Amino acid sequence: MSVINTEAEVLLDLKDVVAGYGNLTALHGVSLNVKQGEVVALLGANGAGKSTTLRTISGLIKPSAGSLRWKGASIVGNAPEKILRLGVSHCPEERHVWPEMTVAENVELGGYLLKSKTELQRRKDIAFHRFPRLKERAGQLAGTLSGGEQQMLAIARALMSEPTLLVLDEPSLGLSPKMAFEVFDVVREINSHGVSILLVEQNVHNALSVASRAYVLETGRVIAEKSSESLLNDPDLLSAYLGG
Amino acid sequence: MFDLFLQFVVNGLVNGTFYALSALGLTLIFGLMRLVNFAHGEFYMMGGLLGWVVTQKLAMDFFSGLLLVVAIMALFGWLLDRYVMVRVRDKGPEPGILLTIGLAIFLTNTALMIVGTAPQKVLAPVSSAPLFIGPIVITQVRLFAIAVSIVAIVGARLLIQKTKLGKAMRATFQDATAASLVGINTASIYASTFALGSALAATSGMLLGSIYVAQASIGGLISLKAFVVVILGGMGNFAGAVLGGLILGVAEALWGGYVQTGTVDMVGFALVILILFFRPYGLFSVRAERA
Amino acid sequence: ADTIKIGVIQPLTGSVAYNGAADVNGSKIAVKERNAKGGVLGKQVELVIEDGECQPSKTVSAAEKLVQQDKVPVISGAFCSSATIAAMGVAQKYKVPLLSGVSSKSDLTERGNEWFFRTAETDGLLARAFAKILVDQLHLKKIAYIGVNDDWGRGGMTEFSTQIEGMGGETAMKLYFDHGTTDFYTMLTRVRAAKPDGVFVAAETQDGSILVKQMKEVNLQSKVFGVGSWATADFARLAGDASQGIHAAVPYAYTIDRAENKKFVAEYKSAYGELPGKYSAAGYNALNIIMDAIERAGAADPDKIRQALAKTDYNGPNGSFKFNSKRQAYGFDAVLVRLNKGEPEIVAQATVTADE
Amino acid sequence: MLEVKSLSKSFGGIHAVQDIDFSVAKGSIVSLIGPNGAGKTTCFNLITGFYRPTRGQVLWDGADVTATNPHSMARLGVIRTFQKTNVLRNLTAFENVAHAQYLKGRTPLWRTFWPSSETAAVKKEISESSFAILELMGLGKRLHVEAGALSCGELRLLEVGVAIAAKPRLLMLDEPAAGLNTREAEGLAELLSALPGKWVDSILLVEHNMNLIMKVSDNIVVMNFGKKLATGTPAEIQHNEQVLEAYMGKAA
Amino acid sequence: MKFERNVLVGFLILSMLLGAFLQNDYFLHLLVLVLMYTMLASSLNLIVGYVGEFPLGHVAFFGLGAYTVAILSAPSVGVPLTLTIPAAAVVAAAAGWLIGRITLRLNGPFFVIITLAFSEVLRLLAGNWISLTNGPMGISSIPHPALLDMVPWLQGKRGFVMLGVLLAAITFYVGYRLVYSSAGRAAVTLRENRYVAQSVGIDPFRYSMFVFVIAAFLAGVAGAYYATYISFVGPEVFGFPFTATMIIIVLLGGKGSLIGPVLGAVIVTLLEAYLREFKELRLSLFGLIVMAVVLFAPDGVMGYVRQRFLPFFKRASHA
Ligand SMILES: Nc1ncnc2c1ncn2[C@@H]1O[C@H](COP(=O)(O)OP(=O)(O)OP(=O)(O)O)[C@@H](O)[C@H]1O
Ligand SMILES: Nc1ncnc2c1ncn2[C@@H]1O[C@H](COP(=O)(O)OP(=O)(O)OP(=O)(O)O)[C@@H](O)[C@H]1O
Ligand SMILES: [Mg+2]
Ligand SMILES: [Mg+2]
Repeated sequence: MSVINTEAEVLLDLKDVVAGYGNLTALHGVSLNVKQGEVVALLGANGAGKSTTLRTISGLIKPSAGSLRWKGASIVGNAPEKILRLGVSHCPEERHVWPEMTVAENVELGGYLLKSKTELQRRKDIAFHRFPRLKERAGQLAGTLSGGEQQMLAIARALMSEPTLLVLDEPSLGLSPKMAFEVFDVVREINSHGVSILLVEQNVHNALSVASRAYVLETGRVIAEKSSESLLNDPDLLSAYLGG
Repeated sequence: MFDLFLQFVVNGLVNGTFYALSALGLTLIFGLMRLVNFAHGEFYMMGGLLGWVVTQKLAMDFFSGLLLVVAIMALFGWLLDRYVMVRVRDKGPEPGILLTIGLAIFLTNTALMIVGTAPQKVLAPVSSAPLFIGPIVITQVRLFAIAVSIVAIVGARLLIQKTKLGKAMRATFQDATAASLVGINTASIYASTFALGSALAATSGMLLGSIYVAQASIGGLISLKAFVVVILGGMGNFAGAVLGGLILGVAEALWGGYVQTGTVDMVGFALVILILFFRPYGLFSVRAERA
Repeated sequence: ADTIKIGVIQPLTGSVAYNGAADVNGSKIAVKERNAKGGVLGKQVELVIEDGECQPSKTVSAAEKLVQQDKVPVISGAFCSSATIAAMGVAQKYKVPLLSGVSSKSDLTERGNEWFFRTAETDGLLARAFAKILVDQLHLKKIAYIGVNDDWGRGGMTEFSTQIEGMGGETAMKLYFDHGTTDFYTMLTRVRAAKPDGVFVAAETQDGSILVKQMKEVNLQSKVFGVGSWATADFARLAGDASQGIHAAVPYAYTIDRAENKKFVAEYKSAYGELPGKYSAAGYNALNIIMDAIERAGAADPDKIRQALAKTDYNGPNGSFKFNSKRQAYGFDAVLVRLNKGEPEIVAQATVTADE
Repeated sequence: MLEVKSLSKSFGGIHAVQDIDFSVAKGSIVSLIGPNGAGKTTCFNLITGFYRPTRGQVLWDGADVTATNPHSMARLGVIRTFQKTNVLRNLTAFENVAHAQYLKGRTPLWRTFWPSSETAAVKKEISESSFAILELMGLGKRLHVEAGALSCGELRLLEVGVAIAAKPRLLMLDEPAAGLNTREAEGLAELLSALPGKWVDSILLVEHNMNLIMKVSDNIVVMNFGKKLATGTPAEIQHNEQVLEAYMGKAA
Repeated sequence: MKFERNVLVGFLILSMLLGAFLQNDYFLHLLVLVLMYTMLASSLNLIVGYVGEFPLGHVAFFGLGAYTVAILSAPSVGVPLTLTIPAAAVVAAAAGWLIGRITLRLNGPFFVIITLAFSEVLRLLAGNWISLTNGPMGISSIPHPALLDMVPWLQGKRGFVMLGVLLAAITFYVGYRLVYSSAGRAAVTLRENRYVAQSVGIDPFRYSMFVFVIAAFLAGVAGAYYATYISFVGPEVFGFPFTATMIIIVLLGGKGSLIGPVLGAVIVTLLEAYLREFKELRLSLFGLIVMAVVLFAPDGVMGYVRQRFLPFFKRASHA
């Protein structure tokens, strides 16, 4: 677990972000930040707005108010592509693999913005090394993979862009306990190389085992921001919102 | 007797190639993009009429004329997608169907108003004098058109299967959210596919306009046949579309040759029914859906 | 009212719009001429043109609108026989005369509808006038027939083949194609294999021009003759060299040598920049006949117009028109033309007669 | 109640399920666990007739029901949920549950056009049990929200509600707790334990949440690479070295 | 549900009153068209809106209905109107069953095109089977229905309006009962999600088939009405223009609601009549208007209304 480093540069900074779907407002002013090299967890009950927050960050949803800054510069209204180029990679909820493409094609497209073929190959090798199961199934159509296999594929794909900030939405969803641990190992490993991570995870203990800080979200508002230790020592908060 | 058969088959193959060519744009827009584009025939029609304008009115030669027409139609398709089609994206298939029906009606009748109802001729690039190959008769211009068709079809297939752009297209149409998350500019992918589809439709309209005629009200007929070809091939599969076109062409030729000419159009539709009966997803198609 | 309204229903959209538009163009010339000379009954004539799309239901809508909304006392139209039949019902119900210069299906005038008049030649009449000339002059024994698969194409083929067979001609085959067909190779391959002396074709400009072009492409040597709008500049332009030497039996050609025609052709050309075809003439004649009838009727009253129509004796670009008791026109000329360097040269001329 | 015998399925060269045997007794909760891609979902698809087995048998109350089509299985009382969320997206949560009670409200086709073909009593019953089920699933407040607008976790619960509404005898749940947080998963565990005998006869469960599995299962079948690795009570499985090695990893 | 029923009944009453009191035959003609399109579009809407598939060949059943009437009521056969209309409906329904057996196994674009293929085959058959259909020449000897001649008040267009109201009422009744029956709910479940439907015990084929046959039946009625009114039937009754109009009506009005097709029929008929003023521009404008409606109300007019005035539609009682 990394120590909170107050001096580190703030990478991502959300202030009073309001966002939603059509007429429905899901976020009523969310403020949070992620600093260089940090792992931050975003916790909260079902429907609290965690995924919506992540979608707003990666540009899938445009906020209707509030500010969204990347290294100090506003990124409100930027297209997902532009945000990815800045170094934010989002592994979405529900996997979103391309069903009628092979596993290999799915992985390759994760490195869509790469120009160099050798670099693409290198990253592909790393991905297949991390997830040997995917290597076995390289030629299989992604739509026919099992649920967990698809989840691995989605994570592998998000890692292909080697981002500065990795945004993970429930990465362990549908993974076996063993596989989930392996994924968290991967998270730790890339974090050790200086990649910051913003993580949504239902299993609080897993989440807090990698995160240094956590925000707790309730119905579209941040109701707490704490270091992992103090949160683990706050059984009231844990049981009230997260079921520790 | 055998010579006759051979000639029928060759006629069918030539015609089939033309079917495949005129369905190419639709293979992109309908087959891959999954937009039921009723205005496909109208794009074809625009290609033919523009071809007439550039070769006859502006007296350009066929090839520079073709380049100009392709550029115009690509721009047209691009703008159409960026400002119109984009508004019904993600709203299910029906708004797209209605929109393209409206568009087809608009284009046909506007063309009718502007250039009139008369059939027009696109200046052919090569001669249409008969050419005898053994017992078979064919014309130079047809051979030329076949060559162009093959280039266009193979080119389109390579583009979709092998290039990064092609992969980005497939990714976008299968899951646009995921595509935008890996950095694909989905809006521009949609627009370029639409532009490419329109340009291909127009190319076939101009090329075939030089062999047949170009006319404002030709669209509906072209659309019908093109839908048949795309479906026979199995949606978005270029090899399939080519085979679909060839099968259609040869079946029509043989039916017309040995059975009855008045009902050749029925052959295509009967074939659709028959093939889909045995292969519900067309001749070539992959299914990746699971419960 | 200070104008006299006349309704026109033609297909202005869809696949036969080309021909419908030609009819309307001809109609407009007739009205323009007349209005320049002071109009009818001292009033200017106003055309109310509706699109019937060659569809029965749309044609009925158009006819209903013309009669009920525009209160026209007489209608010219429609084009396709099926649409005309539908409009005939409306005409009869409201007792408004309907005059068609185009619909050729023989039995239209056999239905006892006293509000319906026809100035078009029927296929039977045309066949009777020319079959003999064709057989004798072109020395045709064995003939292959190709026709568009609609009432007009089928009618023309049946009438001509019966007449020609009656004169000892032999029918090699009868082939139909659908309107809008672009590829005739299969058909022509069959025809070529049968080695006929002549090929009869019933087709309109678009299909016909592609067909004769492809005849040349497949090196078909037989003589070609037929019915359809072939004596037109458009046809020659579209078919190019392939039109050379083709014969066509038509009710009208712009080369007809009559004073009335020269005037018509000149006016048409100056108005539209092109030469009139058979449908332009049909529209022109229909409107002139209607306007004459109104003048003679002395009032824009449907029933009076009907009575006046029956007594028509009109001299048009292609001869004079009278109606028989079934309100079928006769007395006008039809011509057999041969296309030479794109010009329809008149080979023979015959007067269309009608049996009572 | 349910018994499968040497059930097998291969896709091309992939042997997704090989010679699986197990049974579910009335009143019990049986869990199917195993690493990702072990073949659990495929087993579900085989039992409910979405796939046809390459080999093997499915017995229901002793009768052979191998490769019976899905809706007929549902009529026999075998109702399943899906791993990839499947709901009626454009309908509200309430309508979802109400529509799922199709079998209860069903009238013969020929009576469709008969006035009063549906009695008010049946309608009321459906409506009442819909409320009850949504309340049970903790979705009481989200009654009239379109399913498409629910969050992921809520959808999982709704799906379970939909399955319960269809009056199963055997309820087959494919990862119902995926996307639920620890507390919600605990709630679900309690709910599931309470179901047999009341809303359903038995449950066949696929899940990766070990707490839940251990809490509710009477019996556990462990799969690995399509084969059966072990079977036993939660306590036995918890101490099975092979299972720990293949499935739990470091968690042990 | 109640709201829908009231609107439909209101529409019928209004049509009847208009039929009784309107003097202008052109307006009566438009009313007849509205009624015919209402029936046709309502039947298509059952498939599009409640099975969720998109048949491009629904016109097949309309055409079969029209031809049945044409053939049966020819003077040489002389079957009266009271029998020809039911016969048309039954023929269409039987064809629906046959065609459904083949087409309903497919879905999505494949279903769209295979249904189109069927209607085109029928169109070409009608154009070539001379001995039965008189080929492209069509059948023009459909007599004015004797039934409408019996009561003097019903003579002329008024009789057709009343006949139309009656047939539309039947259409509405059948549609309404279907939609709010367990079969209708099963179809909706199927439309929304095939997997869920199957796993709660719904036989997909059975219900899509049921709705398909009913829709064919109603389209046959519309075709019969058309044939009796226009008194001419040719292969064009299987043609694409009808299909296009039908689709425009359903989608413009708003699919998946019983009111949508009625609204669409009224709008499209009036629009077509009104646009006659614009001569050459007519269809270009029509195309533009269709496009504009899609852009501003992608779910059709009813979809728009539903969105704007949601409170009217208490959806809770849907079960
Ligand atoms: N596509 C959508 N359309 C409309 N509303 C939505 C949509 N997706 C989510 N919502 C609503 O937005 C709110 C926040 O949802 P969100 O998905 O962000 O929750 P979450 O915290 O990620 O929950 P979960 O843990 O269940 O995934 C919820 O009330 C949900 O109903
Ligand atoms: N249609 C198919 N074609 C090819 N392979 C398939 C197909 N369906 C499933 N498989 C393969 O079969 C194996 C078993 O899949 P299944 O979905 O049953 O796994 P699972 O046990 O449910 O895994 P998870 O826990 O990840 O959901 C997987 O490796 C999968 O890739
Ligand atoms: Mg979420
Ligand atoms: Mg699974």
